[in-house]
Amino acid sequence: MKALVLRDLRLAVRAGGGFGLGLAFFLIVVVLVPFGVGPEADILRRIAPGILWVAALLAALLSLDRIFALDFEDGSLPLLATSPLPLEAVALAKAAAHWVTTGLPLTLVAVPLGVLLNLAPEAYAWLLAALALGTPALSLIGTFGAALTVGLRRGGLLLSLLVLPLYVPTLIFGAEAVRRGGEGLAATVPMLMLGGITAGTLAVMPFAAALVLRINLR
Amino acid sequence: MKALVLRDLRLAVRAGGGFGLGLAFFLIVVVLVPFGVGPEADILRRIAPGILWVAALLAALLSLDRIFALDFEDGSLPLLATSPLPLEAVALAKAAAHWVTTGLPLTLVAVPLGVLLNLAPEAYAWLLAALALGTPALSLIGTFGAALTVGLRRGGLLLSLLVLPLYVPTLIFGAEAVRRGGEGLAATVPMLMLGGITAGTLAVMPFAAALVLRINLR
Amino acid sequence: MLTVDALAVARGGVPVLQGVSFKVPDGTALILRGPNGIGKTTLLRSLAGLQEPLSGTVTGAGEESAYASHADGVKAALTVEENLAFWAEVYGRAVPEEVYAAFDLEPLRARFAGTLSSGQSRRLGLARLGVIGRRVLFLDEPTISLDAFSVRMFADWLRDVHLAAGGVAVIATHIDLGLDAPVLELSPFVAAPEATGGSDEAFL
Amino acid sequence: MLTVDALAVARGGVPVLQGVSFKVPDGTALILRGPNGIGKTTLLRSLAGLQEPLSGTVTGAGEESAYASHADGVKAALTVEENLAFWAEVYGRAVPEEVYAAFDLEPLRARFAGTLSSGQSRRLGLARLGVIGRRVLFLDEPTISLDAFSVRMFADWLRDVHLAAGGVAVIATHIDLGLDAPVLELSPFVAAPEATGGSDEAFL
Amino acid sequence: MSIWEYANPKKFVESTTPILPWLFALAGLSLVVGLVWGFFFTPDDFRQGSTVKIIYLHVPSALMAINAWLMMLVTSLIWLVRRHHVSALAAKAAAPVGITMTLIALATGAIWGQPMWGTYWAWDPRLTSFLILFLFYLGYVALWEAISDPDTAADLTSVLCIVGSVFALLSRYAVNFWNQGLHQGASLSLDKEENVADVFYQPLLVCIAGFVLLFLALVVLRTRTEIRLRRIRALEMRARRTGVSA
Amino acid sequence: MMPDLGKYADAVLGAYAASIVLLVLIVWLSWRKAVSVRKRLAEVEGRTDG
Ligand code: HEM
Ligand SMILES: Nc1ncnc2c1ncn2[C@@H]1O[C@H](COP(=O)(O)OP(=O)(O)OP(=O)(O)O)[C@@H](O)[C@H]1O
Ligand SMILES: Nc1ncnc2c1ncn2[C@@H]1O[C@H](COP(=O)(O)OP(=O)(O)OP(=O)(O)O)[C@@H](O)[C@H]1O
Ligand SMILES: [Mg+2]
Ligand SMILES: [Mg+2]
Repeated sequence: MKALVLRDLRLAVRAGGGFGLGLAFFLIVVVLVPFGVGPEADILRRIAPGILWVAALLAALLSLDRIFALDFEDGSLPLLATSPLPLEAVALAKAAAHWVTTGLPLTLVAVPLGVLLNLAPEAYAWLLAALALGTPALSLIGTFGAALTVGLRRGGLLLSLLVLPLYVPTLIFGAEAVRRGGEGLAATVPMLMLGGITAGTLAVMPFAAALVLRINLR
Repeated sequence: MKALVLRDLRLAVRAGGGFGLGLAFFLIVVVLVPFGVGPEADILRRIAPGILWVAALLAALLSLDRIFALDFEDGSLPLLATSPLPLEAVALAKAAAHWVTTGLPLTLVAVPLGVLLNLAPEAYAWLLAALALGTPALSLIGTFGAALTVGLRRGGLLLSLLVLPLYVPTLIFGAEAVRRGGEGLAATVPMLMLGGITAGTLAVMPFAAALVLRINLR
Repeated sequence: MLTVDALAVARGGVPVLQGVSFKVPDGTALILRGPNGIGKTTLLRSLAGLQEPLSGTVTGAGEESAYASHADGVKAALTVEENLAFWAEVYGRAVPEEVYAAFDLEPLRARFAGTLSSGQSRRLGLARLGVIGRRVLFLDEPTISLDAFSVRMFADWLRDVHLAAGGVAVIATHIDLGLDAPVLELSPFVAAPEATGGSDEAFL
Repeated sequence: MLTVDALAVARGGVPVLQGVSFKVPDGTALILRGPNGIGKTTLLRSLAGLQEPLSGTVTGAGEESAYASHADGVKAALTVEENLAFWAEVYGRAVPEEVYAAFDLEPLRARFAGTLSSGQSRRLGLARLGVIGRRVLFLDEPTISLDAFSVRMFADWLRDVHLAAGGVAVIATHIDLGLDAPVLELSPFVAAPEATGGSDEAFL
Repeated sequence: MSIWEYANPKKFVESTTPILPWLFALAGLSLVVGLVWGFFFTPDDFRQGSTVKIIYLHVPSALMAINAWLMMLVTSLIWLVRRHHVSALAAKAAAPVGITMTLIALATGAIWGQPMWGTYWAWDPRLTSFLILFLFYLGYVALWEAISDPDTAADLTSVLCIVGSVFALLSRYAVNFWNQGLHQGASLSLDKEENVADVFYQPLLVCIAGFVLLFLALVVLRTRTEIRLRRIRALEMRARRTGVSA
Repeated sequence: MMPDLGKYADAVLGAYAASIVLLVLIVWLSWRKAVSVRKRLAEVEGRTDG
């Protein structure tokens, strides 16, 4: 499994900065919103937690289709499926590599982007905590979605369609935690819920993804 | 050229609803934003033009990487390049097919989504007009970006990074037109600029895309 | 020994082959022959466990088998060495130095796989088989794009290394590998039009 | 007549072949031979105008030529008929009914190309050549995945239809097509290590 | 001798070898002199207090961020038209330096904004267009990184640079239209009346000179590195070829 | 020696610190890469030409 995680990370780095690109997309979405919405600082502050979370979601989403697609196209996936590594481990490794290349850097870079959107000063700590806790769930759910759509042409768009509704709870609790934190209210409930979602997806999603992969490879 | 447009449209429809998916993504992004931002009607109304335009941009973006990638993978692209059709026409046909499957349905569906976001009643006409005028530019610029990144693994994310900054002027003028329209101000200047951008990209981008395609096929 | 008994396989919901039975003793290979579209790929995928057969049994494959398809899972952004090292690690082994010579990859070791010619890239795909150390190989047109010299090299490896060590191989191919192995012609096993099984059956 | 004079070609910035000269009179074919990685694909791409040669000239190709690579541009989501109709329209022609018989596609006409076996899909890729009506064909390993019968069928089409009508074909292949055509062995044309040209030259 | 001869990689490396240490020394000297002068020996501004000292970093870096892009535009054009490798490699070498300059301008500007405007960031047109410039730099570098064939990469990034420049200009106009800002107007115009006071002006000029020299030195150094990388690649290719054909 | 920066000391010092860190970073990165590439080239040249 370690071999697979390392290979995926290496491929991500080789193929033109896997780290950089998810980040860059996050940055761009956050920058584009003010262009659309207008430059007023108070409105921006008001919508900042939501926009940051939606942007993180979209950035995670955009790299999902590559989780299995590349291995499917060049024929690695059947080879992996007939290898001694169980498919559940393959799915978990893929999710881990996706999180390291997307979720983790997103979390780290969210703070400076918060400045661009005039995020309330009290909210920063919560933003960091909520993203760190929530992004693994995004990667895990996304891996399941990628497994569902592997082998379909135009998988990218279909994938978004399938995965985004699954992201709604994470989004709601994540943004709520940051908003409450920013307003000085207690944010423990949404944080607990976020943690619960991540733990639950960690326990279930690799199995679901492996199941679905087996069907798709048939 | 007509043959190519028709083939691409047919492929889009066959491969699991090309029309439906761009739309669905648009819908989902617009729905996600209230989940992130919170349900207050006045804030939503205030940010509605911007969010609608940003969502349209992202929906257009998401299907860009498929413009040339599929033809590249299965070897059609060199065959097209050595066919009697000039590559400029190929690029234009691709942009047209992309617009018909993405820009056009986005424009049509924007009105009901405006309702979801409490868009000001006066703004609807402007929203329609601005999207109709601006989305062709999105497809044309996107075709250039897709031509730049054809053949690159992980092209999708890199493509977004390259294309989104190019979308900034379209976004600004588009959202500004809708916002001014909604506030009852004159929106002719941004509309004129939008028209100018579309005309300019129509004149230049197919050539730039063909140039870049030739380099990539070398 | 690989034993296949009365196997029936389907593709796209339609039965393709039926009543396929054969035995491949340790240390020997079997060549599958048959015109395009008869079902060689379908049969090999069933043997490798990638799809369920309609009926019949396969014994002696399972955990010890490996499958190589038309596409060979070569990563363009990794070097030749890294590609092989990855598969070795997945199978919990080390890359034996001999494979580079056996598949004529010595001068290409440090090259990115994306810059190989089609035949070179296929040789890399085949070298994977020398790395993973599986006893039972299912090979689907392994020599596509290879020149005559490389075909002979591959046949030599198969005979002198893989089969000599007691391995088994089932190979679908249209050309003559120069391998002294029995040939199974698949034409007699084409599924009868009224053959049952397949997911469409319930609707017939 | 296709005339190639002192052609030198490079791949990835490195000269691969040099001094390639040959003539292919109307109505004849030329077979390119050479071990994997010698530069057959590179040469054909240069002839077809997909990449610039380093030096030398090609006359008689240009607008009248067509190129067929390893990958054959078959769209899985279109039927066999639709695939051919598309290419016919791009080249401003109609699909001649004979191609279906010539490439044994008659029973597959209404099938989605994605459900074809690898050999059937390759036949469809080759049938494109019968549809577009180009006089000069550059073919890169056209018979990959084809069974012996289909190879003969393709050779017959080439001889009796394409060449008989005064066409020209340059074919890179590792197998014997059974075509009565001169063979050009590329080994003598491998670029010398000190060959100049190629974008790397400025750095040496 | 024509200037184009310096576009030969070997010639370029040879002729810059003696110059490079001097460039770095001069750059270091003027930076130290300018910054020390500015930081220790200029008075506070009556309105901005000591924050005026930030100008010695902010303005030179902002200038260089824009000029670096302009330089890349010119070298890209030269590559496309005349195909001189040094030109393409110089553009590649300049981009990370340009990014650094952009980051410095953004960082110092943001830090300056807090005391002056009461916020780290405002969607002022000048700031905003700088952010867009930053995005263009990112895309440009990412494209270079993503393509393995060096000539293809040079071609594609050159086209991107040109198209990007057009859109950057357009964005500048759009952003102006979108929001009138808070930011300072031009202070270095030729019209002496409009300029900042001489006490600030003279060290500023030294700092600008220092940034220009440092930029040049870094670009030359990095271009030499890129040339060597290409040479390594070329030599390895040739070695491989002789190995194979022998 | 240190000039009195008044209430803006944090801002001014922060700006100088951030800029100097970034400048040193780019110089150091460029320098390190230049050295390592020069070494590699020397190696390769020794191997191929000699
Ligand atoms: C993140 C915030 C900021 C950014 C991105 C930024 C960017 C720029 C840019 C692009 C220039 C243009 C250089 C030129 O064209 O000559 C500039 C110049 C200048 N900036 Fe800023 N700036 C920022 C904040 C500030 C603040 C807060 C102040 C002070 C109140 C300030 C004062 C100046 C001055 C005095 C100039 C020189 C004007 C000139 O010479 O044209 N900037 N800045
Ligand atoms: N991007 C690249 N960089 C360096 N070398 C390359 C690159 N692409 C191809 N090559 C090399 O160029 C040579 C010619 O390749 P080409 O694909 O033309 O060979 P070929 O004769 O078609 O071989 P095959 O029979 O295997 O298809 C090969 O040795 C290959 O390794
Ligand atoms: N999805 C599908 N739906 C219906 N029929 C299919 C589908 N996929 C494959 N087939 C048919 O199943 C048959 C067996 O295909 P298979 O790929 O196993 O043949 P093959 O013997 O490997 O041929 P080749 O030598 O061309 O590779 C073919 O006739 C093919 O047309
Ligand atoms: Mg097959
Ligand atoms: Mg080839």
